[in-house]
Amino acid sequence: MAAKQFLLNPSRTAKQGAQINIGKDCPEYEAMVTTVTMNADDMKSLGVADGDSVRIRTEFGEAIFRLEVGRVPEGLLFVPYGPPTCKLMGGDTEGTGMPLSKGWEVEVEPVSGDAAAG
Amino acid sequence: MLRITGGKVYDPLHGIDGQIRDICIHDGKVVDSVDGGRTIDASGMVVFPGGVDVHTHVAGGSINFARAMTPEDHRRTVAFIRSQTTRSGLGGMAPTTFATGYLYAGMGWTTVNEAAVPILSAKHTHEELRDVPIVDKSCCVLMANNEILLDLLEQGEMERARHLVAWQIWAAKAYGVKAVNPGGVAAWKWGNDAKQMAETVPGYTSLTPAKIVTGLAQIIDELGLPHPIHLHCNNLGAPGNISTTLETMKSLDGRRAHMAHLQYHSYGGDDWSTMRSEAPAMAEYFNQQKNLTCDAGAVLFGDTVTITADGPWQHLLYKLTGRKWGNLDVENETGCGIVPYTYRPSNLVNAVQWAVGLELLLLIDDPWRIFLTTDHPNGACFWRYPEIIQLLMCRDFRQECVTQLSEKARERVHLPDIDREYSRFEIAIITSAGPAKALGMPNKGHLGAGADADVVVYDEDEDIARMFGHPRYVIKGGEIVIEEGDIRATPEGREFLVQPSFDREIEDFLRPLFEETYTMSFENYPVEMHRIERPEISECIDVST
Amino acid sequence: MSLNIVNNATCTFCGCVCDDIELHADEERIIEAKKACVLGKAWFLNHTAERLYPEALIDGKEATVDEAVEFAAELLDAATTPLVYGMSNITCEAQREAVGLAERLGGVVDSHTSL
Amino acid sequence: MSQVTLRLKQTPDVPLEAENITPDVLSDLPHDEIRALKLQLGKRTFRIDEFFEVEGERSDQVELHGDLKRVKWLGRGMTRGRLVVHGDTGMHLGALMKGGEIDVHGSAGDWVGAEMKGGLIHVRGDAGGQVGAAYRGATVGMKNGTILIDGCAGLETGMRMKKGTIVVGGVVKDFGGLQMKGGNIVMLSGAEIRTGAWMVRGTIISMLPLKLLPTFRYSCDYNPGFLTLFARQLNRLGVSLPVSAAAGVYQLFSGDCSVPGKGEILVWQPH
Amino acid sequence: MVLVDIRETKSVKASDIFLQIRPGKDFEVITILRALVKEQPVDESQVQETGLTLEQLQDFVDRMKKAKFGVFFFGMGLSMTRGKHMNSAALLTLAAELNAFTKFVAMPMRGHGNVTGADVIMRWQTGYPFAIQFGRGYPRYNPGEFSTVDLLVRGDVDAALILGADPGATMPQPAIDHLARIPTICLDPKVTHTSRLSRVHITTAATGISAPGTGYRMDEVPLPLRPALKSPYPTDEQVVRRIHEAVLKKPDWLQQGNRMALNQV
Repeated sequence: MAAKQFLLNPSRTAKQGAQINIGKDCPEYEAMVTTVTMNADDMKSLGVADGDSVRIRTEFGEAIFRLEVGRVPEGLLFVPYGPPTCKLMGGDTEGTGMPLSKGWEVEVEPVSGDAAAG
Repeated sequence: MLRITGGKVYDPLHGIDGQIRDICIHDGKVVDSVDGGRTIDASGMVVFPGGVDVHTHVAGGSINFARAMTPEDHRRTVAFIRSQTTRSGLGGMAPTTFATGYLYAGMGWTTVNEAAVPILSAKHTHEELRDVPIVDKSCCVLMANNEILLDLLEQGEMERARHLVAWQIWAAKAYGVKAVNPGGVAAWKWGNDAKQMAETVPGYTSLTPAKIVTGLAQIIDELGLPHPIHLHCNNLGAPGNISTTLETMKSLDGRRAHMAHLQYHSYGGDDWSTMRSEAPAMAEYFNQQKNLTCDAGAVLFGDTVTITADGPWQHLLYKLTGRKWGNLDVENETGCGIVPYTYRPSNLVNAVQWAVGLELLLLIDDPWRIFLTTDHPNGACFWRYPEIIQLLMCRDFRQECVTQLSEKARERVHLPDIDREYSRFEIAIITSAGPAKALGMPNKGHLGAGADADVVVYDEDEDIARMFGHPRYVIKGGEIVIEEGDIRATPEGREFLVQPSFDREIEDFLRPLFEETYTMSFENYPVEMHRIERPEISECIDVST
Repeated sequence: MSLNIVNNATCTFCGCVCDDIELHADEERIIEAKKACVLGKAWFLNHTAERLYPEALIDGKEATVDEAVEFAAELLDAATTPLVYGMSNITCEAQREAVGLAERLGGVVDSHTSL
Repeated sequence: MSQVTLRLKQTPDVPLEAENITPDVLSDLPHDEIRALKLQLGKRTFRIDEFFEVEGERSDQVELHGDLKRVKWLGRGMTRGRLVVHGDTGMHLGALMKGGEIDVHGSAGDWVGAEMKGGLIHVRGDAGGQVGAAYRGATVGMKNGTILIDGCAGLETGMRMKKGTIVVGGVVKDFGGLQMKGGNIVMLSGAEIRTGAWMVRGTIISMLPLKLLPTFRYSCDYNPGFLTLFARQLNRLGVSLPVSAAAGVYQLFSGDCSVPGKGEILVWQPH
Repeated sequence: MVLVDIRETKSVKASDIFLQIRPGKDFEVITILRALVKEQPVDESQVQETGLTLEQLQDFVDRMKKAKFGVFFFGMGLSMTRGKHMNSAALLTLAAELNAFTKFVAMPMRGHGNVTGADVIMRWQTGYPFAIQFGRGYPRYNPGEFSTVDLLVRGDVDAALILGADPGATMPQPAIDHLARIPTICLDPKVTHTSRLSRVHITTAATGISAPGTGYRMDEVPLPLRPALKSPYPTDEQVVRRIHEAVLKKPDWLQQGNRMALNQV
């Protein structure tokens, strides 16, 4: 299946904020930071469904995420910050001191169950 | 133990005018005699009591905002390199805390009064003051725009207002009370100002700036604070504002007051193009008002950053200069504005300001009632005081500087016609003995037995600015802190507080009002005692006579 | 067992720094954080006085604080440009110490302002 | 011809601050004093010869060889002479420079020619961000002089510049000419976005169409007279700017009206 | 209340007007607002690219000018997207310019509990708010040069002390990789991702829960902390002081003598 372009916006959520106090070494946290929210129409055109796994790739790295359908604008993805988003983030701040932490251009590609487990 | 021998001593409080005297020091105090210890041979040198700054802005939210706004100045200024005994720091328009202590002590100033502290962020001010090494400190709490207090003053509830003021002074761990643009800063929260003493403050039905001033002055006298109301008049910096200032002084009706940075309040003219010096008229009136003291708030040409709780004025200055502007509102209490600024001799307004500061210092005849300040950093940075001393002591130098001004500016000022030259004795008064007296600090500003052993020893030097800028020795609390231009010790300074008495029940009145309008818990509002570095609580006095 | 009640406690989880929290605590944990938001509750209820972690680790192995402090000082002093980073979730008193330390180390000090 | 040659022996672990490597400092020093000049590596100071092989003495013609990506402040504040670098350089190349010439056969880091007042800097590769810019808080960047970047330039090129010329051969990243107060920026391959943001005065010339902010207004098509003179100046530096009305015309946009400013952006439209 | 975001968040319910802008258009929107405040013309065709209409923006400007007292609250969506500090600068400038008409202020929403305290203290001790280098014995400042992500990604530091932060779980991977390469020391109430890549981890008491002291609210108001628990662990303050004391026992790297640097680099 072909990869599709999206804008990925890592962000903070209340749930994730609460969870980092409870602990980051647990399945709940792991689940939160690997769950990407996508518009239903985008899912359709990508040929994936709620709960499927996708590989998200930037020019800096890639990581596997689980999809969740949500009321977000077309073409935009949202995910709580966490170790997987670190892998996608570039380190060049271009002299500003601040890396680009939102609005990344990413490729999203569906992965089969085996790859997701790996 | 320490003995300073053979120096020409200037101790105005005891009438000592350059006579050769020995100064003996034991246990941080000046004493009549000591046995043993180090002797400093000060033969041919000049001995002064340590300088006292009655009005400066060195710690707290506003100067710290100014630091954030001026990285370009930090880069070009002198840097203090860390050593095994000193911290690093940066000088410049808004020096860092450590540098502030080193710079003040480095020119012989050993006591400073931070002039503007909102209670809400007083913890911040005290934490910063802790990081200002060597010098002793005190601070004035801002009060003339505190909405809870203004309501009481409007309602004429003077007794309750008195308890509130006392409570607030102690809550802020302050030494005195500062009134800034009474009513005007409160109005600025709605984009307004209060310029006429007799006009109702916007948002009130009968309260006027005059009522705020007199009410506060009366309360402060009743409480017996060692330092009177520290007053920054309305209409700061505006052409023609001398009328507001005189009106303010008249409204005080004989009550004690310290008029802060009088230079900024002594202008004539109708607008910027006609602005002129009214220093002679101001001095003439002031000379008759024995209830008043003032500080110069002198201006020197060059770069600085202006910071004041006078928010509306700062917005105007931002519009005039088109430069950076920062504004801070402090809930119901006050606010402040910050604008970097360059005073230029070619600028008519700046030229007038420069002249007015010096004219006031020269025309007010009693040096015990006018003190050397630049309202640091507003008129100039405090480390430029030696330049002002030179201007005051040397008429020829002053006249030479006047030639920098434009023809037009020279017509608006009176400096060219003034011949007075300050003596060293008078300099010792305006830099030390006078401000100590006005602050009500009996152990400061003199070299008599029992005084704090804050002593400066200067080499005699024809170059007056160099002489006063580079003391040979500075002794703070009996310890040699500066020797031959080097920092030898960095003791922690003390902080002076007052604890006026108040009825605890005032908290029952205040708490519900506070909880309704403030964003923090009432219990977390007052400054805890443990935040004060080496506190020293001064006695209140009886000022009824 | 009696509960320790702290009024007007301050929550430092986020930049709002609410200071009207009422905490109910036993010896080991905070049982209740009244007036705290969902984030504040998670903050107060999940930091305990229990000894859940080793006091120090050196290269992943348990160590004493004394050993860890000495070793940390050695590593930092040996560096040419050490970095002191974070600062945003510690007290002002700790921050002041940290700036002084960075100055003595000749290193860099930086906070979450930069990320 | 006498010259001082410095060859980097080893790449430093952390950035090396080399404000002493300028023609002004080297031109009066004998060989052994050059070798003893100080370099700052983090908190430690080293001698130049601990990091460089040194040849020659007493010359304001300086040549550097090696991968100098971690070497900062080369040519800082220089007033005369010539500094040639064979390799990449680190941050602050020629910052605060007043005169002389720097020629880099390689790329340069951020802050090339920041707050410079005169002289010429030529970077044959790419440059980082803030070329000819003002340092944090300062209201004025480059005050005069010329910067040529053959490759691309990073963010905020010419930020708050007041006078002087910057020519970029490759693409200029966001905020080229940010808060510009005067001078010229020539973009031979156009730019990304937000070019000329908040500019007050000054001229930006682009050879390719630009994506402009909505606060710039199209004024007219024309071939400004001053360009003939300016093109002749650039020609001497090896840069050619089309000025022939037969070949095309410049679209003039003015702004940034959010300030409001009187800056000009000229975009070349070939016929 | 006017809410500006790139998607509908829960705050929409609380707001009176929701302006949904396209991602990465913050700078454009604010710059247009600045122009409209001054009644300057803007290119209407380009306005649409922001996701808003000129009418919406004009209406917004009118409402702001008519307000008695306005506040902008802004967060990471502004400061960490394309434009970064310039987006924040744009909003601050807009707030300043609105004061020609009414009272307006802007306030950054700070994420971390005491990041403001760090800003404030570094300012009074060094003159600068963050990204400060002491290699020459006095403070120097340059975000982009001395800021953490840059230093780590370029490999410009050779040891790290991490206080109350978990960069191992938040920073770009190349920065995390460098932290793992160099000796890293980490103080935290918990064992974190960063602890695991550190050579030294020291467990400390939690700020305000079991460690007393002071914290600054994002509007720079200092507040006392009232811990409810007694931690078995030392506080960050105590540990940092002990490290400092241990370092002080070592020979000083700085040559004594020069007290002043007349020309800073």
